[in-house]
Amino acid sequence: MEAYFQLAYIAAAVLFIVGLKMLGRADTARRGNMVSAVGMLVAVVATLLQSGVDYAVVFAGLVVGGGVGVFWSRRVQMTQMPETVALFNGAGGGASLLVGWAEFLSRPGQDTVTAIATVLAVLVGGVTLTGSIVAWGKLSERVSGRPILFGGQQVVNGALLLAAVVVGVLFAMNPGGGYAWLLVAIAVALVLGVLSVIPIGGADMPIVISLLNSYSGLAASAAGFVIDNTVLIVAGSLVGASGLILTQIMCKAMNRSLTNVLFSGFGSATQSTGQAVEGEVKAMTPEDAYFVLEAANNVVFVPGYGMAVAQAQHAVKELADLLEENGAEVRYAIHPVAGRMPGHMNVLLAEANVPYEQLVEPGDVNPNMEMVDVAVVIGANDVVNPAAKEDKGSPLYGMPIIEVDRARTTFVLKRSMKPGFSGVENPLFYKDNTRMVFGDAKAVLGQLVGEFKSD
Amino acid sequence: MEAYFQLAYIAAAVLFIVGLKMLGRADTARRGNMVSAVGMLVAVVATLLQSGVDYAVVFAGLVVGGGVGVFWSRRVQMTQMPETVALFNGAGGGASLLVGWAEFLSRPGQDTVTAIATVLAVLVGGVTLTGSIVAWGKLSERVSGRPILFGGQQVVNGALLLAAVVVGVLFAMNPGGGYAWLLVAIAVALVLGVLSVIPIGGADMPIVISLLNSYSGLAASAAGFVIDNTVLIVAGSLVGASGLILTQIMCKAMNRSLTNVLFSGFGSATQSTGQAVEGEVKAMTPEDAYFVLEAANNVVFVPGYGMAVAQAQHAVKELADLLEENGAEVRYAIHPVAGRMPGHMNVLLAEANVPYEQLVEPGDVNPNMEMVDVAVVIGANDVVNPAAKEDKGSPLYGMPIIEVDRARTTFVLKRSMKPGFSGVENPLFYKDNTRMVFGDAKAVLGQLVGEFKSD
Amino acid sequence: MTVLLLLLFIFVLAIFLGRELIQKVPSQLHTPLMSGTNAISGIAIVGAIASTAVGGTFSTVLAFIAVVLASINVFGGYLVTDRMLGMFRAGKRED
Amino acid sequence: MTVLLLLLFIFVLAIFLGRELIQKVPSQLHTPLMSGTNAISGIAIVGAIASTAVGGTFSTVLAFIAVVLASINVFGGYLVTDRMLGMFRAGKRED
Ligand SMILES: NC(=O)c1ccc[n+]([C@@H]2O[C@H](COP(=O)([O-])OP(=O)(O)OC[C@H]3O[C@@H](n4cnc5c(N)ncnc54)[C@H](OP(=O)(O)O)[C@@H]3O)[C@@H](O)[C@H]2O)c1
Ligand SMILES: NC(=O)c1ccc[n+]([C@@H]2O[C@H](COP(=O)([O-])OP(=O)(O)OC[C@H]3O[C@@H](n4cnc5c(N)ncnc54)[C@H](OP(=O)(O)O)[C@@H]3O)[C@@H](O)[C@H]2O)c1
Repeated sequence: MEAYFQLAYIAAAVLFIVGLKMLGRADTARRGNMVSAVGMLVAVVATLLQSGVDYAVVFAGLVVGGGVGVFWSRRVQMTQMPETVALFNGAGGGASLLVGWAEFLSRPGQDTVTAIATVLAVLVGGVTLTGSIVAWGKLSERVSGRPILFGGQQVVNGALLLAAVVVGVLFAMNPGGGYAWLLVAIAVALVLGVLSVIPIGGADMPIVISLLNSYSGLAASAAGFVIDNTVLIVAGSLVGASGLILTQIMCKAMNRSLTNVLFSGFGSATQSTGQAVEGEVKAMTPEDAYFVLEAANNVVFVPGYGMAVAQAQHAVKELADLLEENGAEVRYAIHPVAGRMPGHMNVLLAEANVPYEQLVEPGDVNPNMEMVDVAVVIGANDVVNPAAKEDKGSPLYGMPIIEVDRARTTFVLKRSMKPGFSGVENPLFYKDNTRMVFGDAKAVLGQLVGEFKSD
Repeated sequence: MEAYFQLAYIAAAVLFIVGLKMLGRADTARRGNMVSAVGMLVAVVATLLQSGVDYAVVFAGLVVGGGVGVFWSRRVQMTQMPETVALFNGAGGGASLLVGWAEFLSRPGQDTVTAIATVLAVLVGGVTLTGSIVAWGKLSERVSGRPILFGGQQVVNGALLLAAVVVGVLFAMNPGGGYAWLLVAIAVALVLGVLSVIPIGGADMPIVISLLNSYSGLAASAAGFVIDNTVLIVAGSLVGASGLILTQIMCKAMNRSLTNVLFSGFGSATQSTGQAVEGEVKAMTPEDAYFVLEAANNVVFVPGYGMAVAQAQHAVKELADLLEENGAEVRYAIHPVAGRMPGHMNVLLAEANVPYEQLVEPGDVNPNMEMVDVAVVIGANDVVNPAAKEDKGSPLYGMPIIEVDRARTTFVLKRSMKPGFSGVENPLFYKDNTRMVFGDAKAVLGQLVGEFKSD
Repeated sequence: MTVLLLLLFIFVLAIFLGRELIQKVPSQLHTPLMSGTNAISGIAIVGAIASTAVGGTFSTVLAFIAVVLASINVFGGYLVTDRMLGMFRAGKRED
Repeated sequence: MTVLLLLLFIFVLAIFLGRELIQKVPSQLHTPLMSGTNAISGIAIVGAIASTAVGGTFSTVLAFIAVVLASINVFGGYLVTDRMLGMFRAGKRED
């Protein structure tokens, strides 16, 4: 019998591996997710058939938890995805913590290795739990998105980390007798999760969530060592390793290092802008902008975080349709870190039914930027900041941008002259061929659409 | 103690994994090989420390085998590499076979699973052993390189394969008592190895060796199950899987399928040439060719198997140096399957100290082929055959080629009008801008060099 | 002891495998991929289910909460990933 | 039985890992890579060494031959791969 369970676990592991691989490619991603879900089903069923499982408890738990999960996943809007993932992730970490705890209570005479695994599951699971909740709070603006900094913060965090290690060692050295140490470990982990995430700015939360996701995998893996369960170990460490790689990939796309994200409190204050900006700001009314657009043959939209804030994606699509009717070629240049989560713009534009083939990457549009009659920047800022190319002193220096400063005309739709996420001034706004069209993006686009229609 | 061995094995496995990964990239390949060698050392030392090992026997074996291996690897020429690898590979397969056999003799009361593993190690190891020896014979021309075909060959091979399975099952069902079956299995495997490789043409041997390499990994893995040894299982299956992928990659580069390689007897007879070739062959003497080269600014050499046969790489380099002195730009266009083993041309040209940056791929040189004054084809044939682009009936159709037919002038250095490896006629030789410079490649190049020097 | 070391071996291999599986992901897949791997980390549900076998009221309560949390992760995680990827598909359908 | 299943798990993971490790190899590396993996398959030497522990004259003879063959594979395999890769390096030095 035992042998069949193991074989089922091997099958589940293979399904996870194949599913994960498929998740990384656009054309197979959705099926990959289903393959991985089947793997989960296989693992759960095999576990349910094992002796001793308390079906009443499991069933009740599945109904409650499953219900919450289903409800939640249906209700959230696309823009709330990252924080939702954070919550789910925290739940997973919490489960690993509880598994370690419950196992300890029922089998207190643990050997050293099991004790180490237990305390790791509890510590990593605990950090994941509260860290994810804070990340959720920041993204959903229940907690301030600004980095919360206080004097000696890094010292406190360092001390907590040390405490976690010490408690872990004490517990492992005294296996079975160390219930008090285990409780202390739980408390330390929960506090550490909160304190290590609050100093990080809200906009960096996607990276933090990805990292915590990796942690929750490792916590599950540790729990697997506690109960000698292979599929827990394998699936957990797959997530632990792939989550870490994904975190690095995300950091790279934002031109940041992981250390910088975790410890710098980036975005905590408006930073020095590097060079002073020269030139004159030229504003334009939507009416005048309309005449320019009307004459354009080649238009590129550059959406950014402001489009998400204004929920202007449908208005953009409407304007694009009118421009196309008018004979213009329309494309959308999507910067990998536009918005506040990876793929943010893609999701919003997909929601508005923008055809996939009109989405282009910076590398496709930059070489021919001189041929673009009008580049319409919709609530984007950092991703079109020429300082990233020109000003070595700028914090953005080195990040690839969408080079709308080289287009024939550039319209920037935003509400004010305020800087974007990075807090860095944008010399684009002062260029000769730039016109600022101030106002909420959705409202301005609505006016432009109105002009086209009344024509 | 046992725990330390396992930990050492884990370390060895990690070194193999890292080494294998590094082997796949040009800049880290050599270090990767060393990393993997360290892994082997760790595994061997850990095994030596285990109880019961007969040091005298091991030491004698290491000295004899190591001596042969070292001697051989020093003595062979670069062009003999593939057959040397084949021999080493066969030795590995043989070792797995013998491990299975020896273990059975000493512990006849095997359980079913061990029995299955034993018979697999013996079967796969045996096929690897004799198959590799035949491959070596073909490449080193000790056995005819032509496919050896006889009536009902596939039936015989099919029957042998079936026999292997049946014997395996009988042995596994009667664990312990089936020594006779084991001996039959050994015999069947050895015969099967010979018979399945002899129908394959000599030029396909690199692929066969790569496949047998994968087999030898699997045999080792099976031997690992016989003696419950983790590092054998892991390293063996790493090689088994990566060898299979490598085999597929190699097939793809030659535009062949694995089935086609294994079962078609490709190259067994001069095949139909597809279209009849029209046009007139224009020969040229080396003296006249010299005048054309002397006036050329942009020269591309296209080496092929004939350069290897003539050992003309040093002569090519000498001519190239003279051309460069004369003010011409010189490049070498290397087709991935030029020659008879992957990387054949790269190895030869590296031996002649051709600078790495002068080697270009077909994709780099084809788009600007019209700018090339003279393309010098040195004993290449199939890789420059325009039928691959033009003639849907040709067996080469679809293979990417180096499109020298579009160069201003093309010299083809070969001894006759005979076709190349594929047996397909080459319309290139009949094109208006092609001149045949007949003769041994080294001799002709020598004459050209002489003309330049006497100038 | 042997079992433990074999589990350790499995752990090491899975770590390397996880590392190799994710490479060169297009940026619009970063969020779905994060969400998809998060769903897999819901494998803690297997531990949670197994821990209901322990007995003892308090332990059972802990195990129950563990099952609840883990199933939130599993159900929510897979469904939300699917919804996200469905969006992309919808956008793609038009080409 | 448990040990066996764990070994099977290890086998499966290693197979997937081997598959992932080799991707998009430039063609001039095909031969060295083949040779390098061949050297790794010389791991059969571990089995050969272990099998010298079996006793019995004939078994010992088999084990001895196994050690000889496996060490040909290991020593020859690594050295020949290194020589091949050294050639490439030599060609590369000049840039
Ligand atoms: N994509 C990710 O995963 C991710 C994650 C973390 C951080 N980030 C960072 O976020 C930044 C993204 O760059 P971005 O160019 O998309 O955005 P941004 O630089 O943050 O700029 C957004 C701009 O939108 C404008 N805006 C806000 N609400 C608006 C409304 N209702 N109507 C019109 N405009 C509005 C704001 O200007 P006003 O206030 O003047 O209107 C602001 O300057 C990058 O620095 C990136 O590194 C990205
Ligand atoms: N690279 C690999 O890994 C590999 C492996 C297996 C098969 N293959 C196959 O091998 C072929 C390779 O193409 P290829 O163009 O390199 O070679 P090829 O098509 O085989 O042609 C070689 C040519 O060299 C000439 N030649 C032979 N000895 C010569 C000498 N001493 N001096 C001058 N010329 C000489 C021959 O013509 P004469 O007899 O008239 O002189 C022959 O036509 C492809 O079909 C490929 O698929 C490659």
